[in-house]
Amino acid sequence: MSTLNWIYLGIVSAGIILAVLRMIIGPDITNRVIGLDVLTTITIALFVFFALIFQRYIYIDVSLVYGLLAFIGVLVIARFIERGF
Amino acid sequence: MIRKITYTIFLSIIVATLILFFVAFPFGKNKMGVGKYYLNNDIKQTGAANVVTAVTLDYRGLDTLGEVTVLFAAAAGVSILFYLIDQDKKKRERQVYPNFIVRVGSRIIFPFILLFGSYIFIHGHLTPGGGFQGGSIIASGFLLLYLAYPGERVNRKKLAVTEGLAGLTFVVFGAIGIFTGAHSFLFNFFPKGTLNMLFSAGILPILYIAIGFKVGSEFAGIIDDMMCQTVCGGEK
Amino acid sequence: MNMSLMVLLLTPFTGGILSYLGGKIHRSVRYTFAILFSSLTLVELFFYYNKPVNHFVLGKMFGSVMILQINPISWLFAFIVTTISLLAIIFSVNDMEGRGGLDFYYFELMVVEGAMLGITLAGDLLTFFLFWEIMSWTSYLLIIQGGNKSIKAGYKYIIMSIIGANSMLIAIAMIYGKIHTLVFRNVAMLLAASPHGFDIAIFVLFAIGFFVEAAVMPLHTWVSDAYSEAPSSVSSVLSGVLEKIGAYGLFVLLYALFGVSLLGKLMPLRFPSPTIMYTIGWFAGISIVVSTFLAILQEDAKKLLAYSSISQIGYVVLGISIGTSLGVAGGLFHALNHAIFKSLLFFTIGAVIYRTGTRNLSELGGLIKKMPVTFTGTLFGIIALAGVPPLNGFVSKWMIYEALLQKKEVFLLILALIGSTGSFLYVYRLIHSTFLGQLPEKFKDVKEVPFLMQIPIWLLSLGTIVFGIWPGLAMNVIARGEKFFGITPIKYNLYGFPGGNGMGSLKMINISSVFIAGLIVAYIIFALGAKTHRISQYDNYAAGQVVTKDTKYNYSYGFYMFFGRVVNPVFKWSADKIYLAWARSANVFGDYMRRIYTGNLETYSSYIVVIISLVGFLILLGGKIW
Amino acid sequence: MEKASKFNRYVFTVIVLYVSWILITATTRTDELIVGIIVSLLVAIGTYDYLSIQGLRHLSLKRLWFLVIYIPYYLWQVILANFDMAYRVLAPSMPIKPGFVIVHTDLKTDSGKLALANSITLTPGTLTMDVKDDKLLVHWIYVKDRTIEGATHEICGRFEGFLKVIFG
Amino acid sequence: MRIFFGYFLLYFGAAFLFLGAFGLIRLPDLYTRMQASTKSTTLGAFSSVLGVGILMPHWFVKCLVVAFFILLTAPVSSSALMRAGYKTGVPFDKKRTVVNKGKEFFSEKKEKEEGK
Amino acid sequence: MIFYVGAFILIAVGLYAIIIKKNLVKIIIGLDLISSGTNLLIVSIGYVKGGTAPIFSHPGILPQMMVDPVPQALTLTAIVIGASELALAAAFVAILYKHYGTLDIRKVRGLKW
Amino acid sequence: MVNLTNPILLIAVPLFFVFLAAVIAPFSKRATKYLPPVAFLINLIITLYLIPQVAEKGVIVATTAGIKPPFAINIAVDGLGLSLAIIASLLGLIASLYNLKYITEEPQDKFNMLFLLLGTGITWMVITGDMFNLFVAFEVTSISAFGLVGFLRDKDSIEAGFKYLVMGSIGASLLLIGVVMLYAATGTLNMADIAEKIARFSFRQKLLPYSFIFTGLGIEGALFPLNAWLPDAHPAAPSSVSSILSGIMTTAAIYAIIRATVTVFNYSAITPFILLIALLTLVFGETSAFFQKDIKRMLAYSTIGQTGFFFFAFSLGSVQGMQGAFMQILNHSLSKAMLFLIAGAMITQVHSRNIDDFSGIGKKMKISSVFFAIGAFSLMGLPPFFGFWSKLTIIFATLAYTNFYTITLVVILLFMSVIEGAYFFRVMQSMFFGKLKEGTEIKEASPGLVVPFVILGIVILTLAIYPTPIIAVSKKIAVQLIHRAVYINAVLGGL
Ligand code: NA
Ligand code: NA
Repeated sequence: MSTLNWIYLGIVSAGIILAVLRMIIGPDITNRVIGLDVLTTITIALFVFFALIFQRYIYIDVSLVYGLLAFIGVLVIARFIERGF
Repeated sequence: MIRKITYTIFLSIIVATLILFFVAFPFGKNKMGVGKYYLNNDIKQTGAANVVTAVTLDYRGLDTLGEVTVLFAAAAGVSILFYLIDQDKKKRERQVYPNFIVRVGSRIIFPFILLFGSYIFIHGHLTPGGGFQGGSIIASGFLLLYLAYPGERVNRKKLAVTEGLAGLTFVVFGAIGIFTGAHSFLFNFFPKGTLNMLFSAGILPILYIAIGFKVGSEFAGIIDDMMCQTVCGGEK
Repeated sequence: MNMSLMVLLLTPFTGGILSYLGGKIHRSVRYTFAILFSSLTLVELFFYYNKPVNHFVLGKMFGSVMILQINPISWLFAFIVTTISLLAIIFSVNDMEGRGGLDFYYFELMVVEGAMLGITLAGDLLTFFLFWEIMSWTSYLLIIQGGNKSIKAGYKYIIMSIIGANSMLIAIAMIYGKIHTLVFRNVAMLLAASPHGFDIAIFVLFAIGFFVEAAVMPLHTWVSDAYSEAPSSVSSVLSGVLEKIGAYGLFVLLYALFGVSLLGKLMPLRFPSPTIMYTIGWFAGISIVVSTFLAILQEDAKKLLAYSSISQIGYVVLGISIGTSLGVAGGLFHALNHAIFKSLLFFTIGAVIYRTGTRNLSELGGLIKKMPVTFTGTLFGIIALAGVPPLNGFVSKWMIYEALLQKKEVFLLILALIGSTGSFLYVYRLIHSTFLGQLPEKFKDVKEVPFLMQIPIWLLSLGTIVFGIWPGLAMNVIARGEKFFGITPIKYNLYGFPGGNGMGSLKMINISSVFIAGLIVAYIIFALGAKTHRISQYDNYAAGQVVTKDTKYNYSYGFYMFFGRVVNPVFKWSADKIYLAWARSANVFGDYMRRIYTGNLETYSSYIVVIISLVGFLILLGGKIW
Repeated sequence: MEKASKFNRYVFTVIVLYVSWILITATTRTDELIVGIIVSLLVAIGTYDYLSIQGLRHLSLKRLWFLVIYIPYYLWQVILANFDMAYRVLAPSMPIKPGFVIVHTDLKTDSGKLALANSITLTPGTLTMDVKDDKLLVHWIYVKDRTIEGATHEICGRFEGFLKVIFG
Repeated sequence: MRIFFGYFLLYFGAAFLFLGAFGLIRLPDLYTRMQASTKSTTLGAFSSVLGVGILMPHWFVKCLVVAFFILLTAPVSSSALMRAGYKTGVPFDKKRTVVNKGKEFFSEKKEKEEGK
Repeated sequence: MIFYVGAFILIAVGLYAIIIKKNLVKIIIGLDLISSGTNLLIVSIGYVKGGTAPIFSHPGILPQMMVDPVPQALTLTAIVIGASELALAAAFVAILYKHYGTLDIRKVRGLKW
Repeated sequence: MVNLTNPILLIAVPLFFVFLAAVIAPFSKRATKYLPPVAFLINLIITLYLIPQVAEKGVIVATTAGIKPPFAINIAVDGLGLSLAIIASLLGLIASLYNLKYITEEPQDKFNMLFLLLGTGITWMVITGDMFNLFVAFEVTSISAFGLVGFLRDKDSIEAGFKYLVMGSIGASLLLIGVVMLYAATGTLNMADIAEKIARFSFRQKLLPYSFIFTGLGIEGALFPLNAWLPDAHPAAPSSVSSILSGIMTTAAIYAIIRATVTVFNYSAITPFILLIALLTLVFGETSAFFQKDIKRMLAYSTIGQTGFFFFAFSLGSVQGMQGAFMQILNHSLSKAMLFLIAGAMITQVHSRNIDDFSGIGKKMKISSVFFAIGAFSLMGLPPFFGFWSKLTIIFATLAYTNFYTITLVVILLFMSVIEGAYFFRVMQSMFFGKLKEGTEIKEASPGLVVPFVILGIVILTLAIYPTPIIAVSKKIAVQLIHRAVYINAVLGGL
């Protein structure tokens, strides 16, 4: 059981690393932001997964809140990219 | 360049010092002092399933009052700073054509965001949420609306009244405690109810709802000010 | 009755407040209150004449009692303070007429009087210092009444005063740190028992404060500007009283604090002869000579008097520092005398300025006919100042010379004599340029000053005579004062000193008689000569040119030019310039210092980082943090 | 499509919100249900104007039925799309031929167009960038047809039928 | 069985989460990267969350809410981002891109906007 | 421990940004980094190995299993305060930009000494 | 029994009025300006009510949430805290009365709310008994101050406000880090509880958290070299705000440092170091003030100098030093607040902040100028004003042991007081005796501005006439402060 969880975590972490890599290398802000976008989606899934392994139902709410705020955040950033600051 | 190196060295010294300090209190090691008391007495004293909420609103309720006050002050400060621009109605008329998908999507998501925000602060004493999170979510809903409908503004008067009333609720409910037997501010004088039920934890849900409204309206106000700087044509 | 000492102290303050408020009603109310209350102060003071020492405990501060007391010496100085203040107030009524802010001026004048009275009545250092500070800033406010230039002068004065007061404060705090009380008696006990370095430090610190106020060189630089720029009545208060307060402070320091009752016998034992007392004496001597020279060179009548004050106060300090009974008595007596004749001179010159509007000696002249009373007053003043018998200045100077002779201080004596000779030069200049010689056309219609302004002139002239002919009047107080401080007073009688004990005798009544007889003879000769034909000043013939009325043949400008050519290079290197240079370099330094406030956010935040990392570095040096 | 009456839309909003409340709280405890109706009623006051134009018409049985069928179909398309994507990403040759094309839609309502756009985004090889009137700008990772008609057929054909019913 | 299916969904999701991120690195330009990331990560998160819901039946409803939330929001943010990138002129892979009707699309719009 | 170090580095980078960076936006990002780092530090302080969130959401959970609730409450407060500061800072930067037409702090030097 | 004088009302009442202002602002912006005076007046009355209680018990402790400390945040008011609360309420009252006439710019409603919050935050800082709560109160204060500094929205205000904000935020974060360190070390946030638990730590162990807290508070407390923002920020605000900022806000931060040093850390070993900082603060503040042409900037630098002065007295660590520090705090608060209010009133007439333009206005604005002189004299420590006694106390405390070191200190102190005299006398001279600029029409400011500072002036004059009781009280306060066990027992006594 726990091995399975670790493997899952490993795969997802690899994804996180790649996303962060894109955030770092850019080359422009839009590219960085899609890295961020991917990161947030992965994080939502991860939160739910943590709810599973820690057996805490309430973490799902956390993921929902996080997802919502991240979503709006990306929209705001997109707007700022498009129209300038 | 020398500056950069110098300050890197300085900052490294600070980091090193901090690390050396916290070596004495390693990560994961239990450092609880009063925290233990809260965990042990929370159910009896506050009836809130979420101990963080009990700490936030009850044991350290005065912090929370301060915190909403800080937010209030920041909102007032922001609206002071943007005051002149606010008056500049001509510029505000310039609209941006928003992305269709964003516009329609935001419109549809908005009611759910409000609902969800309310859910979060209503369940603040049961789940990790609370007034701040709920309030911020509601405010983010307003932000979304700005993205969808630049140029439209929320009703600032209603927001102001909301934040004022919410603040008054907090202060008045807190002050009632002074006049009860406990002579204590923020004394939880309501029945504690059953653990994990919606109607439990005495005045804490009420406070959290007040905070939710307050934080929501304050953030919405800040967003309104900022967006009218940028969206409504504050640019040069 | 103990309470009355407080009443005495409060009288001038009350008068100040009342005259301030009264002035809002009518100016006559203001004058009435001012004159009434300062007279009242004088009257009250006379209740303490020859009265035993009085203690009145004001209260406790920092665990030390604050005391009011009066002894003969304080009485003497209080007498100087109240008299001169009263006269200045009377003189001001006309002199200051027409200026703005008179209510405030009178308030100030009386507050200064009260503060100085407070200083003389103080029985402990705290009270002393309290009133000292009040006196400093209120007299500053008086000085700057004189208009634009006086502001600069006042600024110099207040800065030096603050420095002086602060230096005293250090001494007071050092004393307090040792014994937690500041009553003179206890302080004297402490100083008697304390190690050598400590008392010298205390002494020097106090002396700086007193030197500033007494205008002893090299801390005199505020005087010439302040006196000349301030209103005349203020100048007379400053010169007549303020400097004496400095001298009083010095006296208190030497004889009350240091408790040197042994001073009367020989040279002070606490300080081996060539040290402190001797040094002060030399300061005073140099002060006498240098400021005499400076006075000679002045074109400005009030500046001339100002420098003269520095020189005369040098005699006072010199006398006090000699340390013998005769010297101390001479110094104290000279303080009284100087107050009288210098105030007199400031009043008369003030009267001249009042009528002519200028104090530039080269513009004045020939006023003798126009202002006879003023002229007479000036004549008395300069005779007294020059130390010519039979007026008061002669007596005290004689005492000081005698004391110096006794101590065989030949060099100091020479300095004192040079000062005396020099003073002939400048007083002659003063009276000649003002009253004798050619009357400028523009002053044709000048009249004598109003009666109210003549009163102080009359009274002070009388004073120069009275204390000249009957020195015993003053010696009565001084001798009791000396006794009070443990000095055996010299023998004296109403008309002078019987002499003996290695001291020459002085009988002022004889000298005066001779003088008066001489004067009568001279008058008769003069009266006979007056029968000759008096010609107009313009009725003459100069090198084939007809002199018209607008020709100025009385060249009083550059009167002592020849002398100036000799002396000037020496005085180029003046103390004032050194202070200015210090101030300038401090200015530059401070200007650099404040540049740490660069206005750059990154610099500001870097300060934070640097500070914390320095702390961190120190901690890291120590190894383990926890 | 004319607007439904205010009350109509309000009731629709309340219903939708209440259902969502029950889903979010995931419980049928009485206290939650009571609070839920209150919250829905309150939130709907401020939001009914945003949520829908057609109001209760959305809740016709036919529309709901099509919705129920559409969802699994859509999910299946999503899965297909992802395998397609996986192939393109992982294949060493990287078989892509991207381009920006315009497609045309017959849908009239905003919500319908949004649903179409979202569906296009999550399905094979396409991503909607913007919608303007009856045209959609789509980024296509493997352009098969550059014309509007051809692209429309390729991209929208799968969904429009369903969406026309569901969103009117 | 339920556990197997749950873990299957979890791993299925994880695989696509990774794939999305991998596409993000491998693909040549912003637009193709977004194709990959949007689709793959959305499905990945969706199935991952559903997997948890199946493993914990009590939580299923809540997980469903999260899953549909992802499904609803992901395309919106992607299209906003892509439009932003396009409008600010983020370069696309010129070699591979075969057609670009964006200019046409947006210029039309601009006329319309000004006409208003 | 890594969390601690991360927190300290965030703080240090924030300070570095404020000192070195010339762009006003970067400076306020620096501010945010400092407060984020501080928040991370606070949360890390409260973590107890093997502990769970301090919520009595179902009967099996006992106080002994929980992490310290205090730092979490503190963080909540600190986050909101940090956000307030950030909002105000952003507003200041916007107005500065309006006055000076630039985001370069080297141009914003009207006041000194 | 209902206890109407619960000290927590000092926070609750003004907050009530702040939120009330928010409610009524949409209907009438002007009406909000009457709320701050009312709130400050109520606070003043409450503080006066508390005086006998504090005098009797030493420390009054008020719990929150009905839980005894250290388990819930508590308010602990001792003599020092109460005095500062009184000053804060008094200055708040006077400055808000001044605002009635003074503030004409919009948005007034926000201004009034922030102004009230500023006063509240300061009061909060001085009565809280909890370290983290101190941080929160600190933030309430500084965030309100940031907004108020930028209130005029001109170039200078915005620049100054931004600098202030960045510095203040860094300071707050440092304070917070320090508090967190304390929590990590002791597991509690209550000041008294920390004080008890920290006793087992060595000098070195306490050093790092202390230096963070000290630096964080020192930024707001205007200590060298962290005070560089101050001369920009204090003058940039409207004068009534400057008077609060300079009059009591920096003092509140210094209070917090004092509380931390004495009560919480019991850190007398640190005093030589902070003495140095205090001295540098004094020197740099006074020196820089000397060079200012802008009157408000000069007053702001003088605040730095004065802060250095009383912080210096505090760092002496002796009872008499603390007594002197307290006396000078009182003196400085009243005088500086009044000076700023007067400067504001003068600026409304002169329309300039340049000292040269103030030349000769003493003849036209008699009341203002005379009270300016009173404030300046008191600040400089000229008798018979109260500043004289505090200066004397501080000098006496410094020279309690005469040696080279203390004499050097005193010489520096006094040299700085000469500089202070130099610049104040320069200003006053120009005011009273300078030439009035031609063509300027200057008259006395309106009574709405004059009356408030005259009230303050009357307080100063009363202190001048009758200083003895305050001196006695300040000694009591100093003694109480040094005997930290009193505080700790009062807070934890119920255990
Ligand atoms: Na909460
Ligand atoms: Na909180």
